[in-house]
Amino acid sequence: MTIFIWISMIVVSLSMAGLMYRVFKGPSVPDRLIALDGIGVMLISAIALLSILFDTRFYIDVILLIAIISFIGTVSFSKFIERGEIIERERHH
Amino acid sequence: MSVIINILIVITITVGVVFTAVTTIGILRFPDVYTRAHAASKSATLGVMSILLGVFIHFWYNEGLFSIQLLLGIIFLFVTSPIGGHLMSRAAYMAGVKPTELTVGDDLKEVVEKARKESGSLKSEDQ
Amino acid sequence: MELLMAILIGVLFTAAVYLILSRSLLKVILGTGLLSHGAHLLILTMGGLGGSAPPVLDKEATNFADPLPQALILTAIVISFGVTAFMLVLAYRTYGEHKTDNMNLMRGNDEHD
Amino acid sequence: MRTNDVILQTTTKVVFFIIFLFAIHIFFAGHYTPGGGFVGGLLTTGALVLLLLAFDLKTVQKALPFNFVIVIGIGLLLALGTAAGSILFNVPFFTHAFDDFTLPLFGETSLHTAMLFDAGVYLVVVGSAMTIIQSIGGDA
Amino acid sequence: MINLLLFPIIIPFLFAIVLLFFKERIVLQRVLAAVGLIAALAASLFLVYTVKQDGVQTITLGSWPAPFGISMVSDMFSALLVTTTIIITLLVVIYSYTSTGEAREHYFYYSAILFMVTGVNGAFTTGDIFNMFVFFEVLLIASYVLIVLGGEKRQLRESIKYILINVVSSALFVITVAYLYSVVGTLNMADISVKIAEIGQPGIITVIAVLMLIVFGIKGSIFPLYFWLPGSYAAPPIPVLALFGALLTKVGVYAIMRTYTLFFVHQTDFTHGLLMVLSILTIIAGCIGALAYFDLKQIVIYNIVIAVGVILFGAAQMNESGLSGAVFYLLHDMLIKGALFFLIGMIIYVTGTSDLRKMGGLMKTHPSLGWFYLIAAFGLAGIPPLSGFIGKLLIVEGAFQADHIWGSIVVLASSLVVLLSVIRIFIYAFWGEPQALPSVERKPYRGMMVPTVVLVVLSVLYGVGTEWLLPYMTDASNVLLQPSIYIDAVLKE
Amino acid sequence: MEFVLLIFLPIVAALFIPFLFKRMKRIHTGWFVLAVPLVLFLYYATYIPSTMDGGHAISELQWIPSLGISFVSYIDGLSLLFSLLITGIGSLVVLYSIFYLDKNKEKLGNFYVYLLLFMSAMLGVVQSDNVISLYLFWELTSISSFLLIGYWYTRDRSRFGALKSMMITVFGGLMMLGGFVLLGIMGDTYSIRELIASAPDFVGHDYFTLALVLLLLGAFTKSAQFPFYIWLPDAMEAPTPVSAYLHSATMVKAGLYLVARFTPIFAFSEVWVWLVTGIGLLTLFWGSLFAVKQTDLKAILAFSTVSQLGLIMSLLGAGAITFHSDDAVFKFAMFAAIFHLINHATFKGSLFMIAGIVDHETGTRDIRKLGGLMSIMPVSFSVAFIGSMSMAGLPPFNGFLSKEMFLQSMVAIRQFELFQFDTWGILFPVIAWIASVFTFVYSFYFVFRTFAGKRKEGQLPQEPHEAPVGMLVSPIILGVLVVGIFFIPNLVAKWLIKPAVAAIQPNLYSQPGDIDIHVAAWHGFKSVELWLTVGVIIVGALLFISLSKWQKVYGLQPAKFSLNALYDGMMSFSEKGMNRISRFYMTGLIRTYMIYIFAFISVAVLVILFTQDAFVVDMDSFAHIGVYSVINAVILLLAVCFVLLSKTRLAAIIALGAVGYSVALFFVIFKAPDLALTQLVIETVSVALFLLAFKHLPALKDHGETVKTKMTNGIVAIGVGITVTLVALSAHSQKLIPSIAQYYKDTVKTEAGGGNIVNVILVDYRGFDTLFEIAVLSIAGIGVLGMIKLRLGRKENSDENK
Repeated sequence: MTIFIWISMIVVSLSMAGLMYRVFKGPSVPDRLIALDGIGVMLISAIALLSILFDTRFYIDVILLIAIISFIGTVSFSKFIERGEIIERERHH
Repeated sequence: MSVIINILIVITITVGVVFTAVTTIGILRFPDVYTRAHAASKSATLGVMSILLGVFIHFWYNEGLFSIQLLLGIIFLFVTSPIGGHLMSRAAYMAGVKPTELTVGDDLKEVVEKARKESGSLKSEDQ
Repeated sequence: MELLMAILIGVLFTAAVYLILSRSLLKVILGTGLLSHGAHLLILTMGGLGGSAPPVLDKEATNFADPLPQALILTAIVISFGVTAFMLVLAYRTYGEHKTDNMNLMRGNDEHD
Repeated sequence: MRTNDVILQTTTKVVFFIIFLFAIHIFFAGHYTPGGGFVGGLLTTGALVLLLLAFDLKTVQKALPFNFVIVIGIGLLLALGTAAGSILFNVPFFTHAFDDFTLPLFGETSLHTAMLFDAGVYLVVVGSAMTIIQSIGGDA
Repeated sequence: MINLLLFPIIIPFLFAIVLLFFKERIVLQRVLAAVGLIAALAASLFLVYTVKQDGVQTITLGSWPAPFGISMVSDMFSALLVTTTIIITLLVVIYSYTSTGEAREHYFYYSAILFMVTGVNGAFTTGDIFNMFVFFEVLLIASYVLIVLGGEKRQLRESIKYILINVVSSALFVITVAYLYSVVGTLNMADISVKIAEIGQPGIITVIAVLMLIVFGIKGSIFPLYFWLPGSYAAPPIPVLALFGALLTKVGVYAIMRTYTLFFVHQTDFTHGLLMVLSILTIIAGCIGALAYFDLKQIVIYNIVIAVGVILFGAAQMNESGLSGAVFYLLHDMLIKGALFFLIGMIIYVTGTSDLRKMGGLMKTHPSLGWFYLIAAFGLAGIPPLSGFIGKLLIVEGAFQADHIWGSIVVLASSLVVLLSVIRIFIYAFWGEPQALPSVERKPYRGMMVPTVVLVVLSVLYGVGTEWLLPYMTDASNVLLQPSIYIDAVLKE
Repeated sequence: MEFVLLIFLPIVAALFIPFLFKRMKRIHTGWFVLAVPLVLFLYYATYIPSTMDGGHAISELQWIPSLGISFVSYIDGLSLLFSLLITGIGSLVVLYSIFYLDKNKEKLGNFYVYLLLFMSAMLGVVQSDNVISLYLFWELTSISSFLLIGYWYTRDRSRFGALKSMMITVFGGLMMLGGFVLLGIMGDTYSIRELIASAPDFVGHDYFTLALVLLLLGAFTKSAQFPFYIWLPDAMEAPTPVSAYLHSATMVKAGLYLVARFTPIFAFSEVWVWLVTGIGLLTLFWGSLFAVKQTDLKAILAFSTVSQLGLIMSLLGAGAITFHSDDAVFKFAMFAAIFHLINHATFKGSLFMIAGIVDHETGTRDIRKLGGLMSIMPVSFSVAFIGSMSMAGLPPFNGFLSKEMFLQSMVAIRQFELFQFDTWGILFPVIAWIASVFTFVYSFYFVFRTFAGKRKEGQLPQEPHEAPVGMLVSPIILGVLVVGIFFIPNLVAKWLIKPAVAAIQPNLYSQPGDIDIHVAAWHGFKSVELWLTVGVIIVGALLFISLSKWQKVYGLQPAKFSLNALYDGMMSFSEKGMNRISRFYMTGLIRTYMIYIFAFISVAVLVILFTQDAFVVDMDSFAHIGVYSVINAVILLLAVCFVLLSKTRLAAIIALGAVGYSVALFFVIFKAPDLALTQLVIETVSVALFLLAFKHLPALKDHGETVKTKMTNGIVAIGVGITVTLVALSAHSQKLIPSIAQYYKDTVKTEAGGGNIVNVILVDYRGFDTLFEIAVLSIAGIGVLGMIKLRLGRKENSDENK
């Protein structure tokens, strides 16, 4: 079982490394953003697997947390890219 | 019982890992931002949900912990991932990232251009 | 492990100091960010990295990581968050008033004559 | 060019509560598992930021008519008050008290004055972070 | 009242919080700030009395035994510093009524002052090295707010530098604490002292000692770490400058004195030798600066640097005279710097400039200001029987006893430079042909005069009444001289 | 009665002066003031009988007994003499000033306050037995002198002179304080009497000579000895009564007093004898030489004062020889010193007053414009003549007597054989004689150029006439004294001089009556000093007659090489030079200051690390290296590189975020879930803040940093990095004492009622930290609010941009 988790870990890590390449290479900002979002998601997987490996439940909170902040991050970045500001004072519809 | 559970765990995690790997390949190999977003938001979400499911089962059966957080996490990801993907793609479009030449149609173009004319051109990034 | 961490921390400090010495206001701010990261990692390292379980009472785990440095880091993180936020706003206000972010143009000592 | 955010806004209404609940959970769990006032507070801030992202400053201010400086004040008073309570009993400042109670719904729970203190921390974090964000966001 | 020693910290804190609720009500803010400080003053005076009667007061927060919880320790040294801090702040607040301007008062000016006092008093009182860091941060961030509040161009520019330096020094502080924790495994200052004694101060502790010196030296502005100070301190309005000049550097000095008398006492040849060399260089550097400028603020600011050098020189002697001289001089300097900044604030208010060469003949129009300035100037220069004298006398005596002849002579000679620099202000501003003055209101002037006079009179009394103060000073220096008093008080069962 | 309080009588009186000046416009304030010195003079005079018998009186007022500091008034022959001079001359000066200063034009309130302040200070100096209070009064004389010289503060010269005198005398005072402290350490007391008693015990102490030199610096600066005399001529900007009082009769004699007072302690030292005698003689010579050069009446007097002070100083030094030799020839010196001190006070006081009268009545003090006033101002001339002749050392005036004794002592010095006086001793009489010649010349120069010769019509600003009677009273009294003392020297000696001498030389005399010195005007043809005097008169007369021919020689001395130029140079260096030095390193650039700081940190720490053998790396203490950590470390490194290299601000911000997240991962790896949670959230909020503020932020530019700057920055940065790393390794390898953390693990459940140790530490064990850490956050919050909302700068921009 442990070996299986290890292997999974390695695959996830490699995936992250791949995405890292996309983050560095770009070419456009949204590309990086998408890759980063992917990394966030994979981080969740990695930590979930780590919890099994370390045999501890204290990282589970971290999982949800990363999900949340990665969502907030994604939203704010997209808004930022789209509009140049992320919080508007007053919206004109 | 535990064997079955373990097999279940292994399967879900394997599926997740595979999807994860696929995501990466997609993001690396697809030609433009929109297709990459497609890969990221769909398969990545599936992958991580699957892995989380496996971990959830693991904790439930092997550790005796019914983790609400994990469940919540799965739901959360399920809800938010598509939104994120949507927002990112739209942002890319609005920021003027060119789609690949393979793109067949662009329905949004007309609408956007019309709106742009009305509200003045979007301030471009300083970079 | 501590060796690796020590070197890493050294790199963080080097980068931070380098940025702080630069002329661009934004780089200076980035530098302070790196500086605090380096400091936090250092505290963690100084507490020893050998613990095998998080310092949370659970089951039969006994070999906890040293909780005290962690508490210190937590305090330090929050403080540096406050300071960073403050500095960020200060930086952009300064930029706004001075119309430049070149630290070289923000010379003091007007009284020096 | 303005685009509408209907999708985002709709989701946000749901997600906000998920995050908020999670924040409360993290806050309460702090004494026994990782978490606590800080993280709880910051997560709540995150939820509020999400609201700000999806809607706009004015709308959010209308929906949540807090003056966050006051929130800071209340938080600090709460924290200080909890700590200073011990002065009344002439024991050293910050001496906490706790006991186990059986409460309906929660079951076996330990009530701890440290929790109250942590609530102060929570409020201060939310207040400060929101003050900062609103100030910057409101800066033309 | 086992919590007594916390009151001077908690009361300003409480009032600072309460002020947050009254952003728009300036009058109420003013009153509350003053009330809070008066209450804190009462508490601190009572604390001094208690310490005098019962010896060092300690409390370990949360009822945890000593090295595990945070200990707060009030020996005579810190009790006196705390009291002086509150007195000066109270006067600064009163001075601010008429000199700060309502715009700043709306934006939590008094709150920030009270927070800063909280930090300063906490730093003076705490017996835990990391807690000291936290209090440093409190006072620093409050000082950031104060220095930048108003957002004038120059304020912003200098604030960046000020904050940057302090962020760096804070990071250094943290890592130094980390190093120390790694070696001795504890944070309680008394406990650290015990443990260092146990292991006999090996080389690594000496390295940490030097790091500490650097960390606190940046705040306390010693050579070669003081360079940022003159520019930054000149930026904020006068009351804030007075507060900074009187209090902030002193916290660094206090920390150096505390650590160098409590922790690093086993290799004094090296550590204290270094401290002494640096303090002499600090004096010289300060002297150069004090003479180099024709700007009122700069002259007095550089005098802060000189004073820091003198105090640390006294502390580096590690004998009774030197240490009690340092304590004496430290308190004197807080009072007199406050007074001087008040005075030059009034001069600037009256003349509308801080350039000496544009002033003259104020003696004709503002004679009382001139006299009080002259008294303060002589007090600063250590002319007996004013406040600076006894401290300097004891420091010089201590240095001679410790065979540091040239250092003492430099200290003596620095008095001349100090005198020259402040008398130059007198000669330029008060003597000479009267210059045309901008028309200013008389009322704020009177409002500023009251706290100024009080502070000058206090400083005079401090000098004249040395005999009554001496028992307190002796208590203060005894604790510094014999760390065991401090340690026993904290680690008592 | 506690007569120590009388020292403060003038100060107390001074408190009422401004009031009197304001309310009693019709009466000249001076009349009230006059009472003070007069009463004191009469009071102190009552001590004469007791001191004549060698008695003394002590009165003490405690100030800081714990440190052995108190006000002790000790009246013996020496201090009584000075007290009488201070109050006596003081009375005359106040009387004089009543007529000199116009009550309607001058700010008499201030003037008399300063004067009374000075009087107290001076009484304190001469009566204090405690060196610290002596120092106190000493500085008070400097301060009151500063205020008096700067009395007409709108005049540039006044301010210049005031500052100069204060700088030099305060410098001396500070050095003297150093000497006192050393004495206090050596003798373990601040009391002069006790010091004198224990002096033999510490003569050989390491600090003895240093204390001596420091003390002499005080004395020399105050008494305007070479090379410190330069302040005295400039001090003449003070109103003339002040010059007469401070700068001739009293304050400048404080240095002499000090030397006399400490003779019993320091006379044991060779250095003392050489310095005091040598500097005294040099000053005598120098002052007399340059007095002739002056054209301002008061400047001539100032230089003559310098010269006369030198004379007395050299006598004091010669008097110290008696501590080494029993030979009776040396006993004259001390006697002569005191005698001349009295005489000088009388004749110089009167001369100053006359100079003031001339100034007052003619409107100028320039000797080139004066002349022929004899017929218009006969009384003034008479007094001036008496004073000058006394100064020149001619009979029948008191100066003659003491001058003779001076020459006698200088001749005697040749016979002293210790301290290499046998080789250099011959110089003493020679210099003394030359100086006497010049003294003769300037005395004549002063009186005859002013009063004799032809009147120079039209050059005087005012029509000259004789001064009012009131103004003449004081100089006449002094003139009478000048003559009177010549005829009753031995009576004066018995009352005043011998008690003083006995106080200075306790080793020789147990009481004043033992002094067997008899002053006589005539010593017979065989006496050397007679012929010396004759020589002085002949050569002096020749020189005076030919004065106009050789006075030009003074022009040869380039102004650049004078001591004044040195002082001016130092003062200008203290402004401009310091400014230049300061400009050199105070660049105003934060980068420079940071480089100082960082360079100091890395150099200091690294040097100490290696010199103190603190550098230890113990590989065994390190935890094993984990795979994830290595991966994460690589990620972190990459992210850091990105922060450094990124060209756009967005990329930099993202990279910084990446650093933050990988730090969070480290927290995960190193078992710190709380930290990981917090770091993650905080990093997100931080990045959000950056994005929020993005539109306000500047773009990333390097603003033309050269490769050289970058290199410097890089080197400094690497230095800091290495320092941090090495110290970290050493600190970690020397975990000498186990951490206290175990306690938390043991008690967290049982006593704190929690499970998450970190959180419990935060809210309970170290909750205090947390309380103030949230305070930091709150302050940051309100600070940001204030910074964004409050913008006073907008208004001022327009000004600055002009």
